[in-house]
Amino acid sequence: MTVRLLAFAGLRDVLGGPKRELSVADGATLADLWAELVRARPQFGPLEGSTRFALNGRLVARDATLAEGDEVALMPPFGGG
Amino acid sequence: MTVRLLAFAGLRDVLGGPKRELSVADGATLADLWAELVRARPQFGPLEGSTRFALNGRLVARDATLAEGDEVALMPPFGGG
Amino acid sequence: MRYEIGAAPLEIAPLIAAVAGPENGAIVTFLGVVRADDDPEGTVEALVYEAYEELALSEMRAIGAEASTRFGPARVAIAHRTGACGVGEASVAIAVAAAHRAAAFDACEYAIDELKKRVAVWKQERYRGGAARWRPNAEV
Amino acid sequence: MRYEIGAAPLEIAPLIAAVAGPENGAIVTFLGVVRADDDPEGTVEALVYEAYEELALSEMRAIGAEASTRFGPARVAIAHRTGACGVGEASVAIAVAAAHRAAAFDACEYAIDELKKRVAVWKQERYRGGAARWRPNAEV
Repeated sequence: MTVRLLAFAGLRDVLGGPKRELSVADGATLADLWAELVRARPQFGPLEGSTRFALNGRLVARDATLAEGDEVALMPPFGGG
Repeated sequence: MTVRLLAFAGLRDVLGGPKRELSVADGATLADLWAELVRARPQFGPLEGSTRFALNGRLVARDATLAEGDEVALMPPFGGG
Repeated sequence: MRYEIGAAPLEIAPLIAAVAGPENGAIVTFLGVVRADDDPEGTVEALVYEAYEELALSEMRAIGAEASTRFGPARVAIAHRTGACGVGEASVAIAVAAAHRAAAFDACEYAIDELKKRVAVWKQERYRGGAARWRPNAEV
Repeated sequence: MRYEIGAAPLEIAPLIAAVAGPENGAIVTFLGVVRADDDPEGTVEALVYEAYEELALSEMRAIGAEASTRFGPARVAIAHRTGACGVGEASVAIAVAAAHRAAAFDACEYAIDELKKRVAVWKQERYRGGAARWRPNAEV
């Protein structure tokens, strides 16, 4: 199945753009998706601890399960204010 | 000698107006002036503990000595803000 | 630094402009607003403020300087209104700018706390129906 | 309650108007302003903010509701800017109204503290000379 990736700030540069589609196995979790990203671009590896995930506009933990068409946001530490 | 009295808020009503001139003995202190006021208007008596004094625009203690033409302000507890 | 007492309605924007500066990353303001209080005496319709201006202004300046020394450096502006303030109108406005936000919050809260204790301003509550009463701040 | 994210310059007056009400005697505001900082990287010329708007707005709403529950009741308005903010421009504005001042100060400080930790906004520092760097908030 396919999910839509959004990446913000520094993670956008690592992803190579603000949006991308990615194919993942049925029943995949965010952790599986992250592993896929690290395989494709090893620069993601050291960013694992600091990255937060949102699924369809809500913050979620990385054991969240994905569904076809989900919007997954990759977010580095916040800098607002 | 003569000093000018100012009275604010509730103390103005007790003084009978916002300003008055008062004669006091040479070398009189604010405490002497207050005693004079209490003699003239006994309603001042119970207000002694809550009244603050300013002399020529500065807060002072009641042992301050008066001079001819001084401006003495009688001030009840503040209510600003 | 800007310290004012007067009958005109208070505006916060000029106070913010007075304290802003390229070294200050945080601006905190306080507005004290007349509430529609239900006292035992009745419903408050307006507060009427009176000041001993000379003394009030010098104490406001002293409070601003203290706030800057204790928590800052900070830039402080304080304005207090005189005359009748209806429900919803501001009676006091304070703006504080500092490099960082903790100092700006602390200095602004200090300024309003001290103003209530030390600045020569009085207020009379006027109630619906015509009664009125001088109302001092609570002792702290 | 009013929560906004956008590229227009921030104004504090509409936020104050959004939270004011006859039951609220105290309004506290916070403005975060771009400072002319001298970093090791150079002199900051502008901060460029980016937001994940949907998530940022829902978290701003959650923070406002928490501030009201913990310290209030209080009314809260928060606006955050996106895009380039030059030195002296505000990047975030918060207004909080409550019955009394202690609650308004506490709720406003809570709102900005939580915003920095939890709201999906990022900033890039742009230095004189053209260098740039994403700058996360300090962990608390």
